[in-house]
Amino acid sequence: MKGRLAAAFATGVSIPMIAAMAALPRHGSPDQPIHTHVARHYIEQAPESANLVTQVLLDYRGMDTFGEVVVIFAALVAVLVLRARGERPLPAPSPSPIVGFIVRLVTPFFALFAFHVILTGHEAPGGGLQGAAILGGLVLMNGIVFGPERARAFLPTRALPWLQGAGPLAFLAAGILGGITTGFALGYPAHLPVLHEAMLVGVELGIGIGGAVIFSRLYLAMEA
Amino acid sequence: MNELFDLVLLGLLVLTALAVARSRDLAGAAILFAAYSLTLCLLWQHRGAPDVALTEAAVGAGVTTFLFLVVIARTSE
Amino acid sequence: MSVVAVALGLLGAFFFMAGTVGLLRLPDFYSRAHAAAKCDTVGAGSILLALAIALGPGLAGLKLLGLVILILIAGPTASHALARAADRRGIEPWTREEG
Amino acid sequence: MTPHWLPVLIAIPIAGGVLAPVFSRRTASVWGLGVLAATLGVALGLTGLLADGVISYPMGGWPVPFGIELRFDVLSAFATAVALISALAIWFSSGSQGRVTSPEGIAVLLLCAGGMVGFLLAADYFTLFVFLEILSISAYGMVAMSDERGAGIAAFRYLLMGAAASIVILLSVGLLYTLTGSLNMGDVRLRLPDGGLPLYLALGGFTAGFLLKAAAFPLHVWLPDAHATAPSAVSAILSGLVVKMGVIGLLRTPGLDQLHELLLWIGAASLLGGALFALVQDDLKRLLAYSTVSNIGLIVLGLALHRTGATIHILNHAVVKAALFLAAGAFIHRAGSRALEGIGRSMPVTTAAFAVGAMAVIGIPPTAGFTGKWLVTLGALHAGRPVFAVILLLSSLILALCYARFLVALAFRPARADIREAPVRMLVPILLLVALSLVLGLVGGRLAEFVGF
Repeated sequence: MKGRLAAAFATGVSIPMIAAMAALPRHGSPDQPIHTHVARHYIEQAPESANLVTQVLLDYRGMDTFGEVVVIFAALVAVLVLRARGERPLPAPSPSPIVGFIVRLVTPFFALFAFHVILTGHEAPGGGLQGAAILGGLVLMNGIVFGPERARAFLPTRALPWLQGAGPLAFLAAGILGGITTGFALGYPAHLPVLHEAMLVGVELGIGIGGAVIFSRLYLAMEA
Repeated sequence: MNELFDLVLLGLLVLTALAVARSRDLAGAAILFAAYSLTLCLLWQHRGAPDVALTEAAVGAGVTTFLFLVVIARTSE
Repeated sequence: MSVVAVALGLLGAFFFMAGTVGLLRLPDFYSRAHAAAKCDTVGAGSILLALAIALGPGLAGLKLLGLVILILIAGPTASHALARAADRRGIEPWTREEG
Repeated sequence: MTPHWLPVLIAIPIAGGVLAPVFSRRTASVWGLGVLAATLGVALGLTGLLADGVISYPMGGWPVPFGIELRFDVLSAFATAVALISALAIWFSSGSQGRVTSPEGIAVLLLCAGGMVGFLLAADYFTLFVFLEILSISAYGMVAMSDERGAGIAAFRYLLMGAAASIVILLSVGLLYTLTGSLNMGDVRLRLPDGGLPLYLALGGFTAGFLLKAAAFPLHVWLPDAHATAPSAVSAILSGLVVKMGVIGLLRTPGLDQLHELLLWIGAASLLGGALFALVQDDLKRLLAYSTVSNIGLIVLGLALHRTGATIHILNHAVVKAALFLAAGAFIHRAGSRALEGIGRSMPVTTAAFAVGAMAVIGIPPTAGFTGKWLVTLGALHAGRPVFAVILLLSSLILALCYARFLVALAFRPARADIREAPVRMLVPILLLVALSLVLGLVGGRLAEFVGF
């Protein structure tokens, strides 16, 4: 009964949705508003080497990206606040020597790749969040294979409350710096190319490291 | 040919989504969900959005699957 | 060059095919995992190798070679972990006498 | 120089929330209060400048349709209430050992406030959505902070419903972008097509999503559990502020006029349904939760009949319902359980404050609830729809009955000698809010002029 109801509801919702999608302008036709209005402006203004997506995300729509970084942070504090205390920790798994060896072997390469993704984000596909997920996945992988203690060893305990907020804090710093140099909060100074580059890299690094810490803490909050 | 590839991926997407919804086994559902994410990732890449594809692979198929599995292991002991 | 690439690609396709048939037809967990591992290592490996050869020397080809190495490491490790976990769970391998 | 305060207003509470886990348990509440006091100061200053017109700020200096615009208008002035009520909720819980005052608890509270401030200032549909997510995710965490039985389930149901609403809203934002090529609110309004299925789907999606977030009647099912099991200080924030964001989102929806009839009937159903459900509740906090559903109904009705009335009621109900939930929290704190009979005589000040708040919710003239109800009633008569005026009065009567029944149980049962008046840290926030509600009632006419839709 419940399943039928859900199926009927899903059908009832999806039919108008599909109908509306069919009524939308055909995907990719060049004279549609989606291609002629702000998007065209972004493409015409972009410098040659830049990754357009990251340009839009960090520059034109930097405020949104800031908000998204805060969303991830909010998810972490929401989990930390409700985690049950005093539960017995799971017994540490005894990894097979083969799996252990392979994980130890690939860990540095993984980390290198993650930082590559973070740092080249503004020129190629990639960026802070993707790198953060790879770095965080690396910590999780170590935790699952060797037990949560090993995962915790990756995180500096003292600096943790600062590092987990690295994403929003980097954005705030860039926002203030941009405000001073361009007169507008979250502006990027085009006339100071070195500072501009430094701000972009700083924000990406903040998102990457902060995000990785957040993913790892989400995992540790459940394990211990 | 290009359209056909899209259609096959879209069909696979629907199939994996249905499989996730119908799966009785939570761990199985998590794995199927990862398959769903990877299909979606291919679709993004093929539609010319490599940034989104990378995010989908790293977050959708990677970290969330890990977290799902940890939660399942933690709650079903 | 392209002959080698096509041959490798066909080889990969064959191993994928064989692996899939094995996954469907073999009797127990261990043998099915064994078949699936072939898809990963030999199948995907030789197809990637074929692509790298077809692309010729360059950054993209190098990246594909890196992927081949990664797959050769990760695939067998994953199969090993799966089989070990199944063994710990007490899943008995299939033998002819039982079946 | 002035417009620079707009990003600062959003940055203060969010930076405060991000940094809160750095503090210890003892200092976190002080940090939270300080951050919210600063927010309140900036918000009050900007509200004072509103007389000179709406303040606009282009983020990053990008001209309007290309970058993100922040705007401070009459609705954004609600940020003052957000800062004030959040601060009083922290003050109310300070010194308790609950999770609300743990560094993470303060962080969640501040992020929720920051999300609401950003939501109020966003003049861009995607930015609106992002800040809606910040405030929603913090709100789910806030419900789960309770040690009450069933709080986890209530929070999880709230999360599922809220996530469904968010997805629908995000889909609508996407549709609007496909149709207009723009995300800026003013720009979208200019470029909106005249009709067509995608447009109606987008409008319908916004409406359904925001009505779900606002807990209007058929979509209210998550609210009573969430608001009744949450810690009382959190309930004050949820009922006073967070559900209002749904209604404010509706006010930001383009082409809301096309939904006139729908809003009328959903508002009416919510008004009556909420009041009727409130009538059969034995638990004080559940009663208050259903009374929120009823008041949301009034606001939704007001969106169709009298926008000024609706906007004023958003503010007035926020102040009043926060006071009521805090008073309920004080009762429960002293009684040690949800059994409150006869507690009224032992806690006369709190009870008197509660009674004034109840009068305000019912809408008795000198109090704050009156102005909005009166304006919406007038609107119904003006529009030639007296049915809705009747429904409004009827629901007020039912609510009056609910609160009267409860106050009688509170005050006219044998007193409980073992119970003392609420502590000062609880009493002062309650009395401040009640006093504010009286002031808001007295200046109702000027408020209507200020809002002036």
